[in-house]
Amino acid sequence: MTTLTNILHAALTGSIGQHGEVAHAAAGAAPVQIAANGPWYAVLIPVFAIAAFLLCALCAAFKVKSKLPAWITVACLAASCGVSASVYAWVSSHGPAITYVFDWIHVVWGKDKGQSFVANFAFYLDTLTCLWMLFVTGLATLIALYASEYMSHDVGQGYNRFFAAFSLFVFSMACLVMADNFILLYLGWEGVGLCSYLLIGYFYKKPSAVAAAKKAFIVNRIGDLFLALGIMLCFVHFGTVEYKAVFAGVEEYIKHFEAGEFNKIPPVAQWIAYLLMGGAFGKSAQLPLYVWLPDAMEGPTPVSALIHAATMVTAGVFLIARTYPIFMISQYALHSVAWVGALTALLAATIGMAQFDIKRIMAYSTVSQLGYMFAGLGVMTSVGAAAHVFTHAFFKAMLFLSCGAVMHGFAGQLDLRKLSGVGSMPGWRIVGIAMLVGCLNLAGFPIITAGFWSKDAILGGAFANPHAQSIGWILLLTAGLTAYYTFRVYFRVFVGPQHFEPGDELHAHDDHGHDHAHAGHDHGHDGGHQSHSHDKAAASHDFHPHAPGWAINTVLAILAISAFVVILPLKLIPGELGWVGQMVEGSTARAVGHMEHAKFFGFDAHQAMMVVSSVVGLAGIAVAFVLHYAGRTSAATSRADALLPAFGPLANWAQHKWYVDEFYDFLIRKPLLVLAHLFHIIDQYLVDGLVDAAGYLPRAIGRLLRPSQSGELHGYALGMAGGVAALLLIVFLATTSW
Amino acid sequence: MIQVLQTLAQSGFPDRMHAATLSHFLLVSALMFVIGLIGFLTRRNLIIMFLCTELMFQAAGIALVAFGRYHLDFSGQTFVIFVLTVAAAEAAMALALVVLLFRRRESLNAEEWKELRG
Amino acid sequence: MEQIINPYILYGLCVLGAAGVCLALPRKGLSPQLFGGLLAGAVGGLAILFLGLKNPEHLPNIYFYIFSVVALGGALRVITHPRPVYAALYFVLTVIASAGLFLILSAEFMAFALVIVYAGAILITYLFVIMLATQSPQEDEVEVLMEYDIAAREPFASTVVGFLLLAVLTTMMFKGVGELPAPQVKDPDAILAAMPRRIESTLREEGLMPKGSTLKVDAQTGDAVVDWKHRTVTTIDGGGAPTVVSLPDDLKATNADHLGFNLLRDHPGTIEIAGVILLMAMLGAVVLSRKQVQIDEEAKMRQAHTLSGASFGPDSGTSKGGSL
Amino acid sequence: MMLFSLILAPLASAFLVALGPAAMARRTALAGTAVTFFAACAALYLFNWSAPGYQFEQSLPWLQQVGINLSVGVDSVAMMLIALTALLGPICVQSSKTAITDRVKTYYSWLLVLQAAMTGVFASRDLILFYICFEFTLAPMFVLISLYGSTNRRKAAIKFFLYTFTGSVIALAGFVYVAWFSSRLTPGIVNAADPSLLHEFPQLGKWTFDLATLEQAARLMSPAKQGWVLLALLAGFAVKVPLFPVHTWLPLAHTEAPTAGSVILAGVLLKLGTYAIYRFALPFCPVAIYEHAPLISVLCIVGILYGGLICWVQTDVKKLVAYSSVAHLGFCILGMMALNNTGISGSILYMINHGLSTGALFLLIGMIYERYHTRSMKELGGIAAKMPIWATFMVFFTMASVGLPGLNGFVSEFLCILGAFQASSAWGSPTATLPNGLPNAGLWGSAGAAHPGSTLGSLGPWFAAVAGIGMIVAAIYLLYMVGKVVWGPLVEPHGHDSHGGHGGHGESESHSVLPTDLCAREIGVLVPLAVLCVALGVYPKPALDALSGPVSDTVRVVQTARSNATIPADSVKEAAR
Repeated sequence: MTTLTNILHAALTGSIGQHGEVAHAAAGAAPVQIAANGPWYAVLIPVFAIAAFLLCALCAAFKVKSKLPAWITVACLAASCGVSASVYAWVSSHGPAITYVFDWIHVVWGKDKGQSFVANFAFYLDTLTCLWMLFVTGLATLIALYASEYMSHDVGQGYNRFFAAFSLFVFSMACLVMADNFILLYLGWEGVGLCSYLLIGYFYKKPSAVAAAKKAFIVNRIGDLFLALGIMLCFVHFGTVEYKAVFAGVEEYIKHFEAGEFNKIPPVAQWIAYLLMGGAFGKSAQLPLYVWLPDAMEGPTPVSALIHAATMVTAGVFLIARTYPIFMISQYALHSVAWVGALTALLAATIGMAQFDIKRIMAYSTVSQLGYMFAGLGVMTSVGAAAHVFTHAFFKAMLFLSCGAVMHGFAGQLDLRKLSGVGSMPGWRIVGIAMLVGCLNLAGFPIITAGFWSKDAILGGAFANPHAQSIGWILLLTAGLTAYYTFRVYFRVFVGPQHFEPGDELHAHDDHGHDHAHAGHDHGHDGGHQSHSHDKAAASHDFHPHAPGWAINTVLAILAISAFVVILPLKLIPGELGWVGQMVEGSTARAVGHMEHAKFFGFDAHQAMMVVSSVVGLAGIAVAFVLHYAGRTSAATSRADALLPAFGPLANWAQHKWYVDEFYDFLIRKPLLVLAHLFHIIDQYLVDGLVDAAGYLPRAIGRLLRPSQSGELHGYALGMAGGVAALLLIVFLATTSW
Repeated sequence: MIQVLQTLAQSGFPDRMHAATLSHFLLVSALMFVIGLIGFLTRRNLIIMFLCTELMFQAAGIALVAFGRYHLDFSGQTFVIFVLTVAAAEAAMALALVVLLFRRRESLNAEEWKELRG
Repeated sequence: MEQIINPYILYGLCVLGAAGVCLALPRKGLSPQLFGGLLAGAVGGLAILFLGLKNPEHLPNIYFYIFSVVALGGALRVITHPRPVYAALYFVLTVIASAGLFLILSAEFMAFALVIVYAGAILITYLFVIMLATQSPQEDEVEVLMEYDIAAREPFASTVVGFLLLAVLTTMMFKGVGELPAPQVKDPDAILAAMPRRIESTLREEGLMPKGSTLKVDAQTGDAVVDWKHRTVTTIDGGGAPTVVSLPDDLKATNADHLGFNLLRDHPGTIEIAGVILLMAMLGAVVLSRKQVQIDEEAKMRQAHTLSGASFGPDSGTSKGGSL
Repeated sequence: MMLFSLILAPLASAFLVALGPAAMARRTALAGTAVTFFAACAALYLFNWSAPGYQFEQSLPWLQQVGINLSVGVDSVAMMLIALTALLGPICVQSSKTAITDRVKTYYSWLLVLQAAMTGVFASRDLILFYICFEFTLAPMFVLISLYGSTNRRKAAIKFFLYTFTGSVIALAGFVYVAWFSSRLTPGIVNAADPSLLHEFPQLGKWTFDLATLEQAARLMSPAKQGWVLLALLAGFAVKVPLFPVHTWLPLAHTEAPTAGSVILAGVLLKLGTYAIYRFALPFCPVAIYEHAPLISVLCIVGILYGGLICWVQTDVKKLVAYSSVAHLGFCILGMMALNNTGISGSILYMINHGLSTGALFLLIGMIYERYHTRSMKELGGIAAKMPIWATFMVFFTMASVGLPGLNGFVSEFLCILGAFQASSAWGSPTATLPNGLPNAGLWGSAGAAHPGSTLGSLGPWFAAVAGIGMIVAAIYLLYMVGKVVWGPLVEPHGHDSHGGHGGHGESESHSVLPTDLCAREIGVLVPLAVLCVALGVYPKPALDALSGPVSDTVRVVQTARSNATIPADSVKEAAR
């Protein structure tokens, strides 16, 4: 028991209370103290990002018509990445620390605990922070490089805007991850939401992009509300929003948690986790708030890769990992997280199986994999979840970038029925290889892929947890489905007979270009060729795939290599999941408490899973091979088509995303809209009507009294005489004592 | 004639006048006033309406003089002079207006003018 | 002191009088004007009678009855006579009767001023205006009564209001009169002291004051020093020796004296204002009568209609609202 | 003299404008507002931000028989609002350069008079002076709307005037009642209530309208009396804010007012209501406020959701932003009703922030209106393609209005909601147990727990949660607007194309004057607001620190009065639970 408490001390890194009171240290272990002064240069991480933003904004202001903003961004983000590495070096040698920057929100009304609301610009640096910052800045640099070529057709138009928002995103993400309090986290949280909004709506002339951006922001706001309420509850209960102090407060409850005595933990404290969870579900696209992420693919592909696959969507995972102690002291919170994650994983996988748009398939796979991560957190294997975040970031980014390269080259074509054999076309070799690597990772190809190891950790954790067996089965099923739909894409698009039909974006920009020929030419399409004529007929005849250039290829190559390289830190360094494991164990995300390890049919769950999940993954790939590769002669058809009727309406429903969007529309948006119209009518005719009626009242009285002003002399005289008589009578009666 | 006038003038001045005697005059005054008022209210001819106002002035004058007699104070009579003045002024103005109005509508009917109707 | 007249009798009389006056007002067609007039007169008489019966020892002068009957009868006729000219003449009658009442009240100056100013000046102006503002009849037709002169307007409401006012007024009056403070009897001749030259000239005319002597006057006020108890004044002869002289009996302050002093000594500001009012009225009358009248379309049409009716059809412009 | 000069400078400029030639009117007005602005800057510099209490106090005798003086003085709350007023002055003048070309002298004089009156409201320390200034804002606004507004301007102006005037007359009744109550105090009454208060009343038993004295006196009123006074004050100020059922004048007035009028209306005039509630309702009737805070908060929340949803179905951009003010000010009052430091600080900051961001939105809409002569979202769309600078500002200020962290709106909105969240006696008192030793009942269970972050109050998490939905609704309607107007395919009104030769004469005229995108003058008008939005969002600490003194005083007043009052004590309620 005391040992666990000691570990907790190390994990919580919060032994020193906010006001200098030394928390009682458990015997035998010196508590890990949080250094008050972290490395000053941690500030540079967001500063470089915001500097990139400001410079890009300046470029926009001066209407720079070159690739300058891209190089600024790449340079600044690379610098951020370098700083992240050195911060990591500092943290690994000095332990967790807080770097204070400046005071932000201070409302102080007393000296005691809870009598001040303090949220500073200060950074909480521990290994979890470093893990996230390393891959965020690293991937951001690479993707910025990729985007410098990918967005080149917009140079001088939206190019500046793109990179400004891109840099702002990295800044926000840095605030989110490095925050030392919930409020700064909230700033980053909403900041990434804003950038996501701006970047999804990058092609703002497309109504669908605008709608998707709006949807993303609003759905995220729903989650944000829960997060905000969670923060408030946290403040009310702990009297602070700073992690250090909050974790110090949680520490007491951890003991009850370890003893399983949840009834000794105040319900208010337990509720915090549920509210924070809502925020995480929104940002990380989990049930029931996942609907925005597939639509978010309207944005440029680098955005999808960075924001909607690798980094921003893992913010929810980060939040839960960061506040893991708060989740642990809540009796059902982690169970809820696990269930929501598992169900999301399954649901998204089923939808992904039935889609034809390869980017959308990737989007649903992202939702599904995020579900995995949540399930991992929920079954108390935060290490597995973090590792999956880490590996997923690389291979999913790579998958998106590969899809983006295809889209870029084939004029926005994403339909897997209209593309085939891309990987064997000249100039597309690297894309094909990168895609294969990504697919192998995503499908969990045994042993040689990093994705296999991280997914395996989650599966093993689920089966090892005695309360999460059913979650384990769901996840296992999902793993098979994932392997199938991943390779469905690969087998149909990248191998097999060569065939392509260009996308509709050439036409699209024709449609746009009627009255704004110059603007429309460069805007509103993704990957269209400027060199091509506007003539529709000519477009389809003369179309040549536009093979990716050096920047895209370089990035894909780096990512493909790193997707394998990340196995090294996972497996070469001792401990569960090696380096990532160390990073997580040394931070607040460490899972504590002892539970009995459940067995998987008598075997150790982790070891058994290595075999079982390998088999499942390979089986998925095999099915995909049989259905979508073997004997396929054209792009549009495959053996799978013959199987479809066997599933009855299910396939159709899955293709229509189980009608969830329609359901939400019918259940929430429509009633709200009706309500809004109703309110508008009420406001006009009832609320304002009453006011007008009040205004009408004097007028009505006046109209009533109007005949008395007949304008006739006699009338007035009569009134006057009568009035005098009445007045005299009154005076007489009043003054006479009877 | 002289006799009659002397009899009239010798109605006790400067002796006191009894309140009961005073009330006779006041009753006449009130009656005359009310008759004037009713005339003002019922007649439509502008000139007669003005005559009725003069009747009311007259009634007021009687009351003033009667009270002055009762109190042996001449301010009552002085006020009648002022009433007379006002009546004269009013007559001048009012009649000028009546002529003006008559020229405009060819009628003395007070009901012809209803411009103040609300 | 009790009520001078029983209020119930008073109210009863008021109701009856109202009915009378109401009936007496002119109406279209057959109207019991005469009956109404008689009833009203009877009620007025009854009222005065009751007043007299209640206090038989304080009856007014007999002429009071004559004048008040004439005045009220004239007043009633003013408001009931359909012809403006007659109404004006009846008003003259009322004025003259009022002047008689003034005489009874020892206001000789005001009585004659009333006759001169009212009956003599104002009423003549009225008559002029009536003449101006009435179409004179053609030679071959009877005089036209205007529609608005024939019928009274809302006689009932007006009489009710009027007599309600009367009831209240008289109730209050008779109640209040009884509570009036008893008047202070002053020597009416006291103001003579302020007229030393008049005393002096009277004494000289009577020969009571030798030549060379002067009347003793108060140094500050300039009033004569009069001993009203004995009606004596002191004269000072050339040598400075005082002589007490009694005033002659016929040296009395007249009504005009009193009035003049009251007016000019007690109300000097008011009389100035009255003058200004008269001036203004004069100016106003001049301005108004010089004004060019814009005859509106309606009136023009009506005039044209009237003129044409007068020349082409004897009936159309005549009495029963043909011109309306 | 500082404050008088801030009031008199615009007034004097108004006379100069009125007397000078029409051609010079705008420049004179600009100079006048600029002078005022620099004077306000000087005042900001001279103001001692760390000291609580009133500064720059000055009093000139006026009607001393009834205790009315021309006394002025500001604390940090008023100082900030005066600074906001002074800032918006030149901005409004500059933004009207091309919009107002007719009867310029009248326009600018009234604008300046309005500024003087608004400054007077914030500066006055005398109830009657306050009331006069408060009412005197109506006349200029009436003129601005009824002469320079759009089609339905007369109705809007009359409604605006009568509605707010009716309310404030009732508020005057409340004021006079308080003064009357104060004039009837005797040493005996004061002694019976609180002997320590005796020295607060130097002139006991005399009429006075001095705010400091009346604040002390009003607290001696019984809760029932305070309730009536509160009702009277709210009748005046809730209309001005405007709170939910009495808000209908606002959309109309905003829609019809000229751009500068809308900016002033949203930026400062609405704040008169919230400021007055803070300045008068809270100190005058603390117990009543405490008792009725839930009711008022419910109205706020209804306003937030109802106003927000109505925004969503508007087609007129300006009306949308106008209704959004109803929702936003709901947050502001909600925070104030929390009656704790976070809530009230947030509320006051909200006044400033709303003035900046919504004022800027109205400016932006005005700029579009000048170019297209329409505000209908059906006729406008995708303006970003044509006017990128405008679109950038639009998105920026929309985000400030949505309450994006890092911009000003967030700090205040979050503090308001947090204040409401904390302020519940159901959390239990900050001390862990009750005097009788019973464990303190938590909200959701029986486990004893202390909640150090909670404060005594009558709202609570449900209020915050429901109000928080307003944050979502705000995102819905504002993004809906941005999505329609800024993004999407380009839509322009008929007859409006790049040639500009044909079409209405008004359009061709505007084409000759205004470039396609914003001109330097328009950018210059927007940039200060944007800079302040960022500054207040990133570094609100100076403002919050400055507010802490006055706000703490107010909170102390309310909480002390609550604990002294004989309303059922919270502890009794809880013990009974």
